[in-house]
Amino acid sequence: MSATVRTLLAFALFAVALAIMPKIFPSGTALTMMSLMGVAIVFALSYNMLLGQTGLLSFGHAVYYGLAGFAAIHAMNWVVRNKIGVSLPFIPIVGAVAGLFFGIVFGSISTRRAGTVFAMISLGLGELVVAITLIMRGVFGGEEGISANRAKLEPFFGFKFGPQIEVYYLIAVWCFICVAAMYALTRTPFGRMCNAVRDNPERAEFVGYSTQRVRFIAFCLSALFAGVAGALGAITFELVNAQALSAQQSGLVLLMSYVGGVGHFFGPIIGAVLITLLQISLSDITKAWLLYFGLMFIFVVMFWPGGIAGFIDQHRPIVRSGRFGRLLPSYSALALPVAGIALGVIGIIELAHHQLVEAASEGSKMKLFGIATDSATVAPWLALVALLAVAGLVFRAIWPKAAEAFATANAAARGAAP
Amino acid sequence: MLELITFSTLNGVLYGMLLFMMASGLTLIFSMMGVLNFAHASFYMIGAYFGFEISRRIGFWPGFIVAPLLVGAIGALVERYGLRRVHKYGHVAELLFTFGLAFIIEELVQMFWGKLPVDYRVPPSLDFVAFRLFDTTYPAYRMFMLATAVAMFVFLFLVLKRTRVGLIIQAALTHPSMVAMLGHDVPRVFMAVFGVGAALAGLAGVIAGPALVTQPSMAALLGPILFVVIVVGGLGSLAGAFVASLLIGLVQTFAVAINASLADVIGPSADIFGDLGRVTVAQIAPVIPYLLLVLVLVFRPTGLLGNRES
Amino acid sequence: MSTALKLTDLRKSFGPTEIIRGLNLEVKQGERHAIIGPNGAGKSTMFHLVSGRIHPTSGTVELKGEDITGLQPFEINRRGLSRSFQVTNIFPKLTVFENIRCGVLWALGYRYSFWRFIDNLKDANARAEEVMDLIGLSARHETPAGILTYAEQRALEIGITIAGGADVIMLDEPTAGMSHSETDHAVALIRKISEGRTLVMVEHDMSVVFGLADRISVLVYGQIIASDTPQAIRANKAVREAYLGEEASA
Amino acid sequence: MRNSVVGLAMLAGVALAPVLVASPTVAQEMVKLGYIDPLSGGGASVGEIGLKHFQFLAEELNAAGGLAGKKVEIVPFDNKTNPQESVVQAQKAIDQGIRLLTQGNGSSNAAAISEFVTKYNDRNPGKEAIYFNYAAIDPILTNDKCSYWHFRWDASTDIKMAALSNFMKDRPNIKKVYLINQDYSFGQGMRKVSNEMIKAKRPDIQIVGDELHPLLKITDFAPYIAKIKASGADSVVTGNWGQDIALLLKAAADAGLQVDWYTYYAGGAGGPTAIKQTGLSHRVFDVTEGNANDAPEAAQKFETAFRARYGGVTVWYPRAVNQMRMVAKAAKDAGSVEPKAIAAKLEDMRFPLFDGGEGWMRKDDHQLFQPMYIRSFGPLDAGKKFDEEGTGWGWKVQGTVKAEDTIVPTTCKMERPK
Repeated sequence: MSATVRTLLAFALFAVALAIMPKIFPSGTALTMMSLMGVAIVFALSYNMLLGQTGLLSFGHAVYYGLAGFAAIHAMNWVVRNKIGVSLPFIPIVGAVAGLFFGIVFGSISTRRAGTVFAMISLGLGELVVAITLIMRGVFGGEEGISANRAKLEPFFGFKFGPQIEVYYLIAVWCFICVAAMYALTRTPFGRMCNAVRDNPERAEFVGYSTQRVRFIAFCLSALFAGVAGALGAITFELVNAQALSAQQSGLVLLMSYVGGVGHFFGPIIGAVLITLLQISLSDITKAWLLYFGLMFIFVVMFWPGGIAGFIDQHRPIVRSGRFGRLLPSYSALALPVAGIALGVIGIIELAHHQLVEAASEGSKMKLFGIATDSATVAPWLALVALLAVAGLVFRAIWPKAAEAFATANAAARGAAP
Repeated sequence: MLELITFSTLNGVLYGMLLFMMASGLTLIFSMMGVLNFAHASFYMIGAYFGFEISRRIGFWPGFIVAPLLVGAIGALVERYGLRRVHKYGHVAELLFTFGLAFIIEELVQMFWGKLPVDYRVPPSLDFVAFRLFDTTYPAYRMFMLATAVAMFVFLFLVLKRTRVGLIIQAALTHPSMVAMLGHDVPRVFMAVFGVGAALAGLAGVIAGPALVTQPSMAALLGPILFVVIVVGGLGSLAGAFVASLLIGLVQTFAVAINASLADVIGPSADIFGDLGRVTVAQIAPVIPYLLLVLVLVFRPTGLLGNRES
Repeated sequence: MSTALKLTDLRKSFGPTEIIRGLNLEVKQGERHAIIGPNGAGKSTMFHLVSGRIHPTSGTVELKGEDITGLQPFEINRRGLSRSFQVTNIFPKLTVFENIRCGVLWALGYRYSFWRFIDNLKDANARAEEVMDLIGLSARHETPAGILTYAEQRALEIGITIAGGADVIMLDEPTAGMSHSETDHAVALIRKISEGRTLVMVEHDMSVVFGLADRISVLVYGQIIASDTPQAIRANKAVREAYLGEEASA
Repeated sequence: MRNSVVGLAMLAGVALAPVLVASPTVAQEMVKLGYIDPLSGGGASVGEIGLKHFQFLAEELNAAGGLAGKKVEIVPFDNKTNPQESVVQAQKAIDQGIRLLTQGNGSSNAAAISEFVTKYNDRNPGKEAIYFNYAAIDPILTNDKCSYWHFRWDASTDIKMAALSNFMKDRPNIKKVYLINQDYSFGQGMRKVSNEMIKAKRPDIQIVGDELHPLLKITDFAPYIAKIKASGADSVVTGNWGQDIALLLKAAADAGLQVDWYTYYAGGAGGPTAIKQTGLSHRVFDVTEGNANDAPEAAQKFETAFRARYGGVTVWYPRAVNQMRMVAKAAKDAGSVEPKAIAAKLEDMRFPLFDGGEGWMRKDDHQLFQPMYIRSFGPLDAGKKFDEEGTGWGWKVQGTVKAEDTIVPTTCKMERPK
C-alpha cells in the first residue's frame, strides 16, 4: 500500500468517524462535547504548526482564537441585523480572515526573534491584548462578552443550526477541511522548511531561506487556523468573552498539544480530544482536577516527552513487524504495579484534598473509591502509602526487564525493516 | 503634590527592589543554565507561605531566617530531581517543566492554605510608623523591606565582585559554555545557583507577604512581570535586571498617579480610538510593563543592557 | 578569467581585538582555492564574514562583481555562494533525503510555496537523488540525519552545501577528524563536486591541500601573506617561516 | 504517511471516551436543582459556600414536604468561573433531566446561562428550563438582556446604589467622595451609577476622584492610597470585592488614611479580617438584604444552625433563602415543578422575607425588590451573637432603606411564551 493511498484511507476513515459519532453518542452533552473537541482539534493543530513544526513556543496563541471569535460573533450579529443572505457555515471564513489579519499584525513584531525571546513576546502580547479587550467594552463587551443567536442567520439548505446536532456537523465539516489542509501543509516545500528551521535555523539561512520569513508565514497560517477554531467556538457557544483569549486558554492549547505529542501530526488531535473530555467531565469526579492536570503535564514532560503519540509511535515498528506479542508478558506484568502507583497517588491526593479543604466544614468522613473512610484517621493514609511503596518497589524491580524487552524487540523490528 | 511624589518614589523603589530580588536569581539561572524558570515566582509564594506558617507558630524572625533556607532547599531538590532529568530533552522541555511546576505549586498551596489570602501579619516589633510627611504616614515595615532588599543587593554585589564563586558566575554569564572548562562540577554549580536563586525569591516572599498579600495567585500575578524585567533589562545582564526592576517599579507606581487620557491630550479627535481614547494612564498602569517589553524588543532586541541574542 | 570572489581590506574586531586585519583576496572563477594558516589565524572568521554569518567592521566582499558586504546569509546564498561548516551543521531530525532536498528547494524557485506537494516536485526530487548518489548516501535515504556516522554526516554536510547548485562553494575543513581512507574518499568527492565551479576551502591536511588546490592563500594573523600556485607557495620563504616551517618540523 | 492509520486508530480509541458521560436518569419523585458555580480554581471558595446554602435549604425544604411534594436534590456543576464553561455545564445539567438551574457568581456567567436557557427553551418547546439568579447583579440582566426565564433575587448594582446613596444623603459629614472601582463591566457600571445617584441626591458632595484599576491584578494599593490622600476625600465609595477590597483597606491602614468606606462587598471572604486588622471600627459600611445580628428570631435560629453545621461559615446569601422559599411557594401554588408553571407563579409574587418585610418579584423584569440594610463593621454590641471570621467583630445595621425607595426603572422588553 503506497503512502498516498494510506493517507487517503486514513482521511476517509476520519470522515466516516466524524459522520457516525453522533449516532453512537446522541445525547446533547455528548454533542456539545464532540463539537468542542472538533474546535479543540483545529486549535491544537494550529498551535502545533508553531511548536511542533516550526519550533516556536507560544504562550499567547489564544489571542488569535479569541480575536477571531469576536470577529465571527460580530459578523453573525451584523449579518442578522442587516438581513444579509449569508448563512452560518460561511462564518468561519470571517474567523480565518481575522486570525490571518491579527497574525500578520502581531506576527510581524514577534517573529523577528525565535526561542525564548519569542516565547516572552507572545506572553507579553497576550497580556496586552487581554488588557485592551477589558478596556474596550464597546467592541468586546467587557467581561460579559458579545453574544449572538446562530439560528437567526439565513438557513443553509433548510438547516437553521438551532439544534446542536446541526452545529456538530458544521464543525465536523470544517474540522475535516482544516485537518486536511494543515496536514497537506506539512507536505509542501514550506512545511519542510518549517521543520528545517525548527531543527537548525542557522543552516536554513545558508540554504537560501530567511528563517524570519519562514517563522512569519508559519505564524500567520497558524493564526488563520486558530481563527477558524475561534469562529467555530463562537458558533458553538454563541458567546465570546475575554476569557477566550486569556493566558489560561493559551496554556490549555499548549497542554493539549504537548500531552498529545508535538512530534507527530496526529498528536495534538489525541491531546485535544482527551483534554476536552477531561476538562468537562473530570470536574464531576474530583475537585482536585486542576492538580491532576498539572501532574499529568509534568509527568509527560519528564517521562514521556513525545506525548501519547510519541509513545505509540515508538511501538509502531514493533507492532508492524509482529513482535508486539513478545512485549505483552513484560507489559502486563507492569500493569499491576502501574495501577497500584496510580491508585496510591490518586488516593493520597483525594485524601489530602478532603482533609485539608473539606474536612473543616463537612467532617472528615468521606468516600474513597467507593469505600467509606475517614481522612482524619491514620489507617487510610498508611494503607495508601504502603500500596504506593509496594507498587513502586515492584515497578522498579520489573521495569528494567520491560525496558530490555522493548529494546530487544525494537532493535529486531528496526533491523528487520527495509 | 510633594507628598505624592515622595511616597510614590519610595513605593516605586521598594517595588523595584523587590522585583530585583527575584529578577537577580532568575537572571543568574537563565544565564548559566539557559532555563527560563517559570516557577521562580512560585518560590516567592512558597517563601511567603512558609514565612506565614513559621511566624504564626514561632515568630516572624525565625521565619525570616528559616523560610528562605527551606525554599532554597526545595529549589535545589527541584533542580536535582526534576530539571536535570528533563535537561536532555532541551530548553523547551525545561521551560515547560517549570511551567507545569508553577501550576502544581499553586494548586498545592491552595490545598494546604486555602484559596483566600492568609492573615500574615507584620511583626509587632516593626508595626509602627516610621515617619510622617504632612499627614501621611509611612510604615516602618516598609522601611525594613527596603533595608533588607538593599542589604541583599550589597551582599550579592560583593559576592559577585569579590569572591571566587562570583568570578565563576560572572564568567558563566558572559560565556556560558566556558564554565565546564574551568574544571568545576557543573551540575553542582547549577544546583547551587538554582537553590540560591530560589532562596532569594523565598526571602522576597517572606518580607513581602505581610505588606502585600499572601494568597495563591500571588505567583501568577508577579511571574510575567519578572520575565518582562529580565527581558527588558537584557537577558543575562544583572545590571540590566537591576535597571529594569527599578524602571518598572517606578513607572508602574507613578503611572497610577497620572489621570490624563488620550482625549485630554489630543482633544475630542481621540474619539476615533473609541474606548481607548478615554482610558487614563492610571488605568493601564499594570500593562505598561508589557507595552515596554514589546517596544524594547522591537527597537532594541537585546534589551537595555544585554548583549546576548537569546 | 573573471573574478568569483574578491575581498578588499576586510577588517573585523571583537571588542578591542582585531581578528581580521586588512585582508585582501581574489578568487578566480572555476579555481580550486585553498586557504591555509595556523590555528587562530582567522580562517573560519573569514568564512563567516564572506558567507554573511557575521558582518565585517570595514572593507568589502564582492561576489562575481557584486558587493555583498553586510547581506544576510540567505541573500548571499541566493546569489550563488554556498558554504559548509567546520562543526557538522545539518538538520538532525530530518531524513538524509529531506536534508538534501532542503538544499535544493530555493534554487529551484520553490521559495515559501505552501500550495504544492513537495513529493510531486519532480525536478527537486530528481536533483536530490542525484546529489545523494554523488555523495554516496543513497542507501541511507530514509535515515534520520542525526544518527549517521561522523564521516557520513560530513558527506551530508557537503551534499547540502552543493545541492542548490551554487557556483561558488566554500568548504570549512571538510576532512577534519577523518581517517585516511575516509579522507581519500572525501578528496575524490570534493574533486567531483567542484568540477566547473569555484571552490574555496580551509584545510589543515597538507596532502589534501596540495593534491586539490589550483591556488593557495596563506592566512596568518588576520592577513593574507601570500596567494599563489602550490609550487610557488611551497617555495615562498615568508610562508615557510611563518607557517610551513613549523608544520614541516612538527 | 503511514502514521496516519495509527494516528486514526488512537483517535478512535480516545473518542470512545464520551461513553463516560452519565446518561440521563431521573427518579420519579425527585426534583433536581442544578447549581452551576465555580467549584475549582480561584472562585471555588465562594462557590463552595453558595453550594452549602443550597444544600442546607434543600434539607429544610424536604423536611417541610419538598417542592410540590417532591424531594429536592442539589446537583453541583463546576463552571470554573468561565462563561463558556457555564454553557457547557448548563447543557450537561439539562441532559441529565435537570430543568431548574441556579447560579450566582459573575454576571458574565449569569448572562451566558440566561441566554443559553432562553435559546434552549426557544428551540425545545415543552422541555423548558428556568434559571434562578441569586447573586449576579449586573443591571443588564434585568434590562437589555432580560429574559422571561431568568429571575433575580439579589439587588442589582443600581438598586444597591439607590439604597446606599439614600443612606449617604442623610450623612452631612460626607463632603468629598472618592470613587475607586475595578476596571471591568461591574466596576464601570458601579462608577456610572455612583456618579449619577450621588450627584442627584446630594449635589453639594464633591466627587474628588474617580478611579478605575485593573481587576485582581494590584498587589500593592499604596499608590492609590497616596492619591486618595492627596485628593482630600473624606469618604470612599467602592464596588471592589475579593482581594481588591481587602488589600485596599490594608494599604489605607498602613498609610493612616482616615476616611469612611462605602462598599458593596466588604463583607465578602477576607474582608472582615482585613477590616479588623486595619482597626477601622464602624467606618466600613456595606449594603445587603439582611443582617443576622438584627434579624428576626427565625432568621437568627437559621444562622445559628447553619454556622454550627458548617464550621462557622456565615449565611452570606439570605437571598438564597428567599429564593428557595419563593420557588417552593410557586411550585406549591402551581401544583407542579414544571419551569413554565413556576415562572408564571413567580411573576408579581409578594412574599414575607427571611430578614423581615415583604419582597416583590416585579413582573416587568423579574427583579426582586426588598428592603435594603446599610451596615457597619465593628466590635460586637452586648447581646449580639454573630461575629465574622472569628474576629470578635460583627455587623450592625446603621440604616434601612424601604423596598419602595429602591425601585429603579427598567428597559426590559421580554418575550413571553404564548
